[in-house]
Amino acid sequence: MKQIHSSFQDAVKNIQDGSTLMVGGFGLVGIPENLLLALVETGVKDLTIISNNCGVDDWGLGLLLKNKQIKKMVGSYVGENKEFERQVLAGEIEIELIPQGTLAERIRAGGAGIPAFYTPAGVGTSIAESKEIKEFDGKEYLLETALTADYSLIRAIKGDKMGNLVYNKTARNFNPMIAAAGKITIAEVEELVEIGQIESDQIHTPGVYVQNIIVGHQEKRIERKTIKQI
Amino acid sequence: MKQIHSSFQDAVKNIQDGSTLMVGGFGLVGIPENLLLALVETGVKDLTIISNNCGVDDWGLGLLLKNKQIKKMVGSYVGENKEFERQVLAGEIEIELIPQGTLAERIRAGGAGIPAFYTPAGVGTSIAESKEIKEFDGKEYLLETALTADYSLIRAIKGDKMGNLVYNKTARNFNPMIAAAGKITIAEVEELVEIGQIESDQIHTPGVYVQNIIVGHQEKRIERKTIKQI
Amino acid sequence: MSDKHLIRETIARRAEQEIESGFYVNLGIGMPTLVANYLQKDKQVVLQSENGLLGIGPFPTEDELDPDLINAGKETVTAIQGAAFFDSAESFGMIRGGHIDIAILGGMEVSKNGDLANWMIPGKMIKGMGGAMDLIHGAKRIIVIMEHLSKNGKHKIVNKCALPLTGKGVVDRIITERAVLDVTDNGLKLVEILDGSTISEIQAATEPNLIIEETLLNQ
Amino acid sequence: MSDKHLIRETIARRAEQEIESGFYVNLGIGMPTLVANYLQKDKQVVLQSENGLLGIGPFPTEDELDPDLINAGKETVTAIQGAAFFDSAESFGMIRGGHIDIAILGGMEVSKNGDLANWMIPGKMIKGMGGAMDLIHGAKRIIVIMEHLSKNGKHKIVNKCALPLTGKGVVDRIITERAVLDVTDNGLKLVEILDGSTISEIQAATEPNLIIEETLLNQ
Repeated sequence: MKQIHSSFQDAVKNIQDGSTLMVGGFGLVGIPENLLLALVETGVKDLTIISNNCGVDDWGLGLLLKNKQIKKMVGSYVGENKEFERQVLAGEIEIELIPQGTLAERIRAGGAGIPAFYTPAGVGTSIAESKEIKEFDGKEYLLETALTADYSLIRAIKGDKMGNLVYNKTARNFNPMIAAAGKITIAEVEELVEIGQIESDQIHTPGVYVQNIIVGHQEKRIERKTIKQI
Repeated sequence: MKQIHSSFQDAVKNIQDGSTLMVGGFGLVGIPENLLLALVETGVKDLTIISNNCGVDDWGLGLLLKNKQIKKMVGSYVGENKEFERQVLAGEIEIELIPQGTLAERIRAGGAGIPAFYTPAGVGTSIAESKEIKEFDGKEYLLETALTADYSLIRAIKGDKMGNLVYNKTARNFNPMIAAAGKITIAEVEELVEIGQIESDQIHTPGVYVQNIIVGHQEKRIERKTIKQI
Repeated sequence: MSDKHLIRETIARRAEQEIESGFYVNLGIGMPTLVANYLQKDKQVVLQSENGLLGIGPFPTEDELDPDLINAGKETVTAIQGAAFFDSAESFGMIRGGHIDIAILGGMEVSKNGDLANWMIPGKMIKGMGGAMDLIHGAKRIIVIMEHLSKNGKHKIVNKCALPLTGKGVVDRIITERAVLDVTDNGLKLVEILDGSTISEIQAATEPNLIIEETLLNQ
Repeated sequence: MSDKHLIRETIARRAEQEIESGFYVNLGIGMPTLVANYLQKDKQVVLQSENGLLGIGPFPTEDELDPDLINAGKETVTAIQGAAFFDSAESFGMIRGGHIDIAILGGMEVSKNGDLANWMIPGKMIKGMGGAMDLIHGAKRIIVIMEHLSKNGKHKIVNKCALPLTGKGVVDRIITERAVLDVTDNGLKLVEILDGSTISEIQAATEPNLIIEETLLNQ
């Protein structure tokens, strides 16, 4: 029912220069590792990337950054990446920073057909500049609009052939909303199972949001390994 | 950690005349049957009820209706209930009808701290009267505001002592959003399990939204029994 | 074609042709639900129910009956292999967000510019609009199926709806027992005749002036 | 009290007293994370992490280490029994919707009316605000913990923030190594002295005029 790819190059080959891409993950957790590696290979450029973070210098979205494939980055925190800083200071990349909750809600709105909503985050700050402000019950809120993408790249621990997905622990993060907000959603899954093997009550992303699936082994690099001091 | 009641009368005893209540369920599926029966016993009145439907004449919210405890009903479809029609025509009850998707989203907004959002449902109809209209990308949308409640009454198939809940099949419906939108949420669960017995990745409603829990056996009356013609 | 059952079957069978393999489909309450009975076996179609189910299956046997599993018409149903359950906010996000390929709904009146009235009759008890107002703005394609004329022989396809609207300019196609009509920028277009009527008979049963598909003129 | 470690411990221990049994708590990145180390064992507290976890546990042993399980500071953690995972939209719904009892955050500057600046320094690289702007409007009570003076001995508790704001009028209480101060409608109120300073010493280290809690005047 869904297109099931066997090559990552194949899965991303339709992505054109200048496309807007949403990429799942928080830090390096829950990122579609192999889809990003394949994008580096294609060399597609002038991408607008919507993702909470921008990887680290040698992994995740950081690889696209190093390869100068990103024209604009939309996220909430990009502080883990020295190359990012260099490109911003050199004027080589545009950046739009959005409060994390607003980013999550704007992406959800994009997938859910809500063109705009009000939120308190950013009232009275530089984020509010040029935004419509409205009072509800005596408190001010900002109008924020929906975000959508040409392609959404996400990662799940398990998927079935109807595109139903399940995520693992905090690797869920932005992936479900991003799955719904992309015109074409490509899911990199750690395991692909037969239809019916994921319990219907336990599906995190219903298959209607997913157009393409591919199985990929994950490295799962750890950004800040912290171990209990005993 | 949560208040676990053993008596339904006890669970609803703080609900005062004139309160706003949200009640989970779609038709008779996923309704907190025993909490509603207890509410009938208390005789609390002048209630504003926010729920997709209003039960049937002899079950669910229909029992509160028959007992004239409802001052105002906010829902999307009330066509299953003859007593409802009688009370509307007699001017004994107020009614506010809301498109079902707008109702679901207004309740979600209430729980999620979004004071208002835009939606296309109702544009160009009587629903749009007195509502703010705004264009996004050349299409018109209505501004709809959040709904919250003094008490939320919901039903789940399973709960643990931290208030984490899991729903069964289409008995999920409005329950998760209603859980989050009530100041006090009372969950009627078919089974109460120890903490840790619900897998963390499979929780539908995190316990933070639930203040009170009670175990109840469900009758689960069927509104329209339809059987395969063989 | 006076037999009610035959009329409904004609309409449902024609509506089925609107559904392509791979489609996610929402069928409204009443006659639209019948369309599922005529779905060709070789089509892979997933039916959505706005109360929170993607993958409606057939009605249950007595053994399969589950009171917690109903469709939007509150009928007991089953779920197919690979079905997903979710809450009402997710369900209408799916609908409003354009993820459903087609919605097939009943109608009381449709106007030449695609306005739909199907939720209330003034003076009669208001039952509520349910999910119809969300569906007509959300699904990628909106098909209204209904009888061509009312019980009293009055026009249901009109210049301007007299009944309160469910939505403005939302209908893409109308299917009746007599004809298939498309809402176009230039007006209503007759694209198929189903029961062997003449064009002038269909025009007489339809208030707006019809544009006629060229292939029909040559017949 | 010049020792950096001791200062942080003093602040974290005092901040812990803000947390009541039964509370859902969000601890910001950096010093606020330390507060968890001092949580009294008899308190039932659930820690929320805005990347989608309710019920943060201790750091893992090597055996427990799971790359898919991190906190908002991207550190590997564990989850307690009864923890729940959810997506980022749900997580910030939980935060914005007022379901978190208290958020303890770090600060660069706090003004007398409760404005908070803690996300950027002009001229330095912008890293992003992460979830701070949502948290300060969502949690029921906002505590800022920070050193009373900057490294250069400058005021951090000021009449008006010089740095770009994270939010206006959002802070309920400030806890430093020297004092606890509440933001009130009448101005900043000194409610506790932590290090044995005199009131006038604390006033000197604080730009706004302080209202003094009566019990402190009588000491």
